[in-house]
Amino acid sequence: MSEATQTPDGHAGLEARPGGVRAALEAVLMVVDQPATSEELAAVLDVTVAVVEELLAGLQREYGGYTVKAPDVDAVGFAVASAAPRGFELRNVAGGWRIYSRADFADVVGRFVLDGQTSRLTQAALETLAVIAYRQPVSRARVSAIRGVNVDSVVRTLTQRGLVEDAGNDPESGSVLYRTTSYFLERMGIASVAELPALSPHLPGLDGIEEFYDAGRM
Amino acid sequence: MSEATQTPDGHAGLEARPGGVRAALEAVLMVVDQPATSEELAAVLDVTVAVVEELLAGLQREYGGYTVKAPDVDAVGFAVASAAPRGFELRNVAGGWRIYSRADFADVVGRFVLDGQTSRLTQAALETLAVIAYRQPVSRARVSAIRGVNVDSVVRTLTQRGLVEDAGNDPESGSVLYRTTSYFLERMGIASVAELPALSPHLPGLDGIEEFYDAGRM
Amino acid sequence: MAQPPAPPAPGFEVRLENFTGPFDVLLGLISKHQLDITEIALATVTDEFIKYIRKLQELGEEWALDEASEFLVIAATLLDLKAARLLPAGEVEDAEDIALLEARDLLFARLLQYKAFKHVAGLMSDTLDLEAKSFSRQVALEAHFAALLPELVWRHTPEQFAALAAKALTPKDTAAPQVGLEHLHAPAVSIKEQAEIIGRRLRHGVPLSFRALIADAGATAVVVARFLALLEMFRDRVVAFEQAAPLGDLTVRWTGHHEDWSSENLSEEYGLREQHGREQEQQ
Repeated sequence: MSEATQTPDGHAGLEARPGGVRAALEAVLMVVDQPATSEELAAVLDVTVAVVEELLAGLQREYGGYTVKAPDVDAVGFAVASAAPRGFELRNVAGGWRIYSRADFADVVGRFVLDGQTSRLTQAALETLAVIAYRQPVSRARVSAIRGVNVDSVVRTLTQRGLVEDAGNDPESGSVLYRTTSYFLERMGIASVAELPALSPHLPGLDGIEEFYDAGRM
Repeated sequence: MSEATQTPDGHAGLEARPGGVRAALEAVLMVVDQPATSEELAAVLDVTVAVVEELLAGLQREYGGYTVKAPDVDAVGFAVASAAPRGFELRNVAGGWRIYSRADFADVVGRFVLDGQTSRLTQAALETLAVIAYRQPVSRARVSAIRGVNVDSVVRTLTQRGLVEDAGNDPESGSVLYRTTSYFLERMGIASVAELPALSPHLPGLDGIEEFYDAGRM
Repeated sequence: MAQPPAPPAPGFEVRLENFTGPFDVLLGLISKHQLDITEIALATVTDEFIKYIRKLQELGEEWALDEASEFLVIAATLLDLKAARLLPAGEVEDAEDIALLEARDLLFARLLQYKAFKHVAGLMSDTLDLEAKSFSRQVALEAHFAALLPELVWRHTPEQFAALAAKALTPKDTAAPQVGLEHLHAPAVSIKEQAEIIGRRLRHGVPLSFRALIADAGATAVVVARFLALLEMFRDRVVAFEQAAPLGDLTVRWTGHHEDWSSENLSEEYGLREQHGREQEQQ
């Protein structure tokens, strides 16, 4: 970046970083999972909502392949954009912004997503689902501790399959908690998780297990 | 998608769609949730690996803010790129390609993406991870011998965090061997363990010691 | 960690939690004295290493068996090497001396190896920190793509699922079996007391063989203590050794050099050890 001046309208010298506020906005948009509102984005970037919305509109046009030339847009950090549309687009869904793959390539993306997918859960996925079902709401870290392996990608698969879902954040650690869904109950043929068979017949002396895991974690 | 003409060098008329093969590649990269290899990407786009790799290299430069002008790159669908770097980057890690937010904006992005953040490793965990990375596949006993302390619980933690995994049993001793995972490569930002800095400069005249350990310890 | 906050006193004793093993402690001591690892002054480092171990014990650190044994192996090697220095300088000829040199070389080699790994671990840590600044795009699949996924085949009854859960919830990696050390407890042996015993037997002027001196020792620890006591007494020049042939009987003779010698004169280091031993006995 050219200037390293601290500007009044940007968080901690965002203007001075490569790409400026616009790039900071893109960085956030590229990795947020849940659509983010203009207000949230403005707050994190420490600029006004009006500035963010202008930037968002600019990015949306730019990704669509329009050359951005408006002078007021230039003022908040735009360069001249490429003329060809990108493979992704910025959409405002239900009041929030998120980057999606461009609809024109839905067939290609769909094939990529389906590639290697099976109609069966792996043993690892089944066991992880079982742990979540009997320990919900539970964090991934906790499930990892119980299973002894990292379960991030398996939990993602289960979420994609609609078997587990986000159940809010743990008040202490702030980590995401997971629980099973009504689709899971449907597939199991039960009305509520209370109907899951008790574990005790299969696992004598399970009572002490909680402490074991808690003690073992670092 | 406008026309559905089948072209020889692209799946189902990708060339004819807005942004061409390049945009199709970007669209796929938007749904990638673990590094995708050039081969996988080439297959889904129905182009050669060479073409995909050229496109990937072009995108990488473009996101970094370099103007792409090479004529052979133009030939496979490039426009002149914007001069300002984007807020995200395309990286080749763990043997595949994936989109990341630009490190310059870690503070801003970090406030949005709380969950993906992992706590730092302890000194003991780091040292154990280093020994496993450089000596893999390796048994816990061997790692213990090098570090001088029992590493069982540390290895368990590293396994839970997905950084190391079971690599089968040693044919002779029968003990479990450990190796690093592709998640480890991702976290290190490298394509393979061959990219780890060489150990030898830190290790003068150690050539004979391996045998000593093997004889004395296992 | 349940450690009290480190007081501002210097030295390693107060920063125990910073070290992750005996090599770590050794490296710390070496760098504290600004010594090159390839030519460390063993005596200096040995003394501090032993002090460090004592400090650990005093703080009531619970040791895992193999951790403790690693410390002991290294402490023993260092002690051996130090003991070798106490002997009169001579040519390195016999098998024990060569074994000592080998032990030293092995210790150095292991230390060098550990140092290298510690260094690359530091580099890895830097890389991990740096890389943690890049966040990968990892977003939920758009609904219309998720809908493309093949319908799940599900054949588990609730009972089968419960059995699966029970299996998954069973700890796989139970805590490493701990071997109790209690049964190994042997009464602490005081080098000073052993020196006193030796002194009493030799003062009359009749030389005795080492074999005779340890004839009533019983436990190995007592033999070792008497041997160490003899080394100390030799250093204090109250005894002299004679050995007719290699591996032959070692004859110990009172030199009478110091009439007023008593075991209280023994070097401070062993005095400390003895004190500590007494405390243990009283507990």
